[in-house]
Amino acid sequence: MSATVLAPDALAALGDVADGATVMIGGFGPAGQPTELVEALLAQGATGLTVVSNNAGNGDDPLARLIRDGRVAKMVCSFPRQVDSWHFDAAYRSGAVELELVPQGNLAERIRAAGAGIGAFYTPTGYGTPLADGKETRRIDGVDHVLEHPIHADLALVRADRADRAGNLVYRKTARNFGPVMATAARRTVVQVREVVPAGALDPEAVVTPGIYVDAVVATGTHAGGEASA
Amino acid sequence: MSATVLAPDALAALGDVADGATVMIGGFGPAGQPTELVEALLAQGATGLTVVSNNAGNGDDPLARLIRDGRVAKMVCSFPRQVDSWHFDAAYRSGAVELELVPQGNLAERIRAAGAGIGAFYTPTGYGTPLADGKETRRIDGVDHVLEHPIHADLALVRADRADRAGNLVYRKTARNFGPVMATAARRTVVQVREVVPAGALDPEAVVTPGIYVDAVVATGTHAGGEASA
Amino acid sequence: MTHLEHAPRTDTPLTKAQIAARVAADIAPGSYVNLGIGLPTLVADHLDPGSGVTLHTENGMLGMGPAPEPDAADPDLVNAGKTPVTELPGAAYFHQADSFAMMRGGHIDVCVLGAFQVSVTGDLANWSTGEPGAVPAVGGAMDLAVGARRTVVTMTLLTKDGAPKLVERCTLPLTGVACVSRVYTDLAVLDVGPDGARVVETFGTTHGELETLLGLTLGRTS
Amino acid sequence: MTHLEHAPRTDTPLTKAQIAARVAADIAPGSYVNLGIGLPTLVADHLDPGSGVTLHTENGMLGMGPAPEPDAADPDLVNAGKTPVTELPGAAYFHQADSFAMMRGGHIDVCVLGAFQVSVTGDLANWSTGEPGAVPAVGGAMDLAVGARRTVVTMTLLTKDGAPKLVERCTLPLTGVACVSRVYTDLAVLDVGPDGARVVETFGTTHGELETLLGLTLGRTS
Repeated sequence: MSATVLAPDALAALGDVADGATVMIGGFGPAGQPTELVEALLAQGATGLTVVSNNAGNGDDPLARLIRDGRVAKMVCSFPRQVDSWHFDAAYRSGAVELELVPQGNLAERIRAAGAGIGAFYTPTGYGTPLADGKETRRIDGVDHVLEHPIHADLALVRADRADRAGNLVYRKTARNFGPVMATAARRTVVQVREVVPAGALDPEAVVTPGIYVDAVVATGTHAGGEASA
Repeated sequence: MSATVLAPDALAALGDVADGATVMIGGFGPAGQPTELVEALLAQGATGLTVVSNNAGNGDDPLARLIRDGRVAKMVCSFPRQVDSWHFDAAYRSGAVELELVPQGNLAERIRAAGAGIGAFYTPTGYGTPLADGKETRRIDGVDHVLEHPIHADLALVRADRADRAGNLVYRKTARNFGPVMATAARRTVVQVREVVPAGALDPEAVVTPGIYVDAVVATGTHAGGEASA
Repeated sequence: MTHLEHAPRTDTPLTKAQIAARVAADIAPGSYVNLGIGLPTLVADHLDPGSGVTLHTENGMLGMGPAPEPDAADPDLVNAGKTPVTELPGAAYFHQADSFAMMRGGHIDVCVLGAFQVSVTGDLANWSTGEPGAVPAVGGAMDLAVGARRTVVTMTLLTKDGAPKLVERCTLPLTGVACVSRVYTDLAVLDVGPDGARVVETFGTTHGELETLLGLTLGRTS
Repeated sequence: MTHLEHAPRTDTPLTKAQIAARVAADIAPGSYVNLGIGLPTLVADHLDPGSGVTLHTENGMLGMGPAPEPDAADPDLVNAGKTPVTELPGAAYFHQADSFAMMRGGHIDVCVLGAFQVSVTGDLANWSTGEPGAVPAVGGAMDLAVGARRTVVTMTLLTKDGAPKLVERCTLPLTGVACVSRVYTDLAVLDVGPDGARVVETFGTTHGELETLLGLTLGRTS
């Protein structure tokens, strides 16, 4: 990875995204969703995307609009159905979007494996269920396991709380969720933060995502719920 | 795991250790070595131990003395040979101690796998080398991998910098090394720290090892190099 | 360690709150506990604050506290059901891979889940009604089912239509195989496992009536 | 991106410092770099501080700085050779599994290693002399060999006894297979890989002399 670039706005941070790209989008529902970056992806125009995200949009949030606008060919996610996941539900029922449903812990571990250079791993989660249909299994120490493979991406969009100029990140409460693992698993990782601070201003003991994983950072001045930062 | 116990001294923290137990000992050379806890293990008397540790003792440090005294039947480690690993060298040459040599990253990942409930994993590290002799291999996406299994332990001895009363830990600089993964991989994890602070006194965003992994803590009042804490 | 002295004693079926209290009575002090969405969440209201039970939420936190005052809700601090929670002293945050490592690795003492069906051998079905055309969603259900040291279920014993939810063999898509050890219901507490279902306690019914209701032969706990 | 304008130009074999400088000249600004123990460590002295190169040490740190003043050594802050180092602004610490995930996952741009032998196809032998009865030790060598985007080697081209260390096929126990892409030596810089060894640059010798010395047919970089 090269040194982290501080971008002037979300669209510049995003850079080029090819049609057909695999894009990881952080967040667990609204918590930790990189709203401004997904807005930028909407504006950027790439289509035929595979989106890896725990959920599949709420209401008319940018991820939901990406699906509504037919830009997403496939969702890889653990919990697409929400009370307000109208756009995904419609696209799924019409066959406009393909779904790979992955148990949440397997999703996280498969993303981690991609970032960690692990070729595949055996997990007990999902064994004997429809989500393991057709997958290789193995009994290890008396426990049945399923072989799962890494999920790599071309691009990861992540929301953190603060970044330093070296690209180191800290998050805020449960908004941390998928950000740290997604940041490791993509060829390019773009992060929106509330604020950027000088190198050395984050405690090196408390850095959650080291800057090596971060290609571009944009300060959006917003945090949870989109409020302007104090 | 039950709630973390604050022990009055290292021997009390250690508790019972059975002959033949597998014991993980943190540290990378002297950095992060839980000196007082290994001293307690020396005093406690268990023998026939399997010790999992990156190194195999320096000079007459407590781990070296454990080996010298014939208490260790097997070492699982990545770098036993040091300029001053006299006791290990002698025990190895005489056949008194068995050695399982594991590449450092595989050692860390196998320990993590034990803590994370992963049954086994494919790693590229070691493929085609003598350390993969007899191990199952698989070509995944054009890269040759070796199948590696978790390393579980009965007991992990870890040195951290501070603990809170809930057992949450923070470490200091590169002394962090194996502590956080070893803490997850043992049936019982015992930690020595410089000081114990009230619950709530550690930043929840900066906790490295959550208290769920910690069974007992002892404040030794020492940090790196054994100096008394200020 | 069970605390039956705190258990509700009724001659009538338990309310949901009473089921939750009955589950709470079985949770040992100092335990680390994950509570599923729905009925299991109510268990938190019945845990003695002095018992040192720590709540895990799989979206990345240990030391989860109760819901905040409505005007104090923080959108960055939510539970697995995506509703606002609070942070207790001694809390810690971690990312998804670490959170599910904690779950899968057997570090959580008790996981309390809801269910559509549980089999007498402990198979669990709680993620899909199997309805064709329904939008599927699994979340952390499969990880939670197999990961904790002890997985228990809270549910009504019958569906709204009166069909048993404790069954010889699940007909709905499975969440996990042989993962549930105890089922807490309005009519009874039952242990399930390799030896089949055994009645621990009944509420407003009898062992025989339960067998008839469920169409199962039930053992007794010794 | 190479920076040949900074490369040493000599008509004599390179000193160790010159080899290190030659390696440093090939490291692109902004790179993340891991330097092995021994000769590779010297590369740090030749990196332009303004080039934004970040050093990784596999015992758990990014942003490693130079050795401290002797009386400022901190036993908790050491490199992979267990010698004291310092922390630069923007540093971060992480545990061993995360550190080797960073390495194995291909996030380090360049890893510079020492070697006993390198084969013309890039096999590396650098952890064991194969001596019977020797106490073996591998450390992170095998992880470093296969993990970085680009693994390069610094070594003298010949052993003290005059035997070639660049060989058709390694006779010592392997560290990794087909993992090295370039070898920096006192007599030449050579690329190795699927097409065999190719001379990039010579120091105080010629292409033909090198072929004789090594007993190999060497290609030329285009």
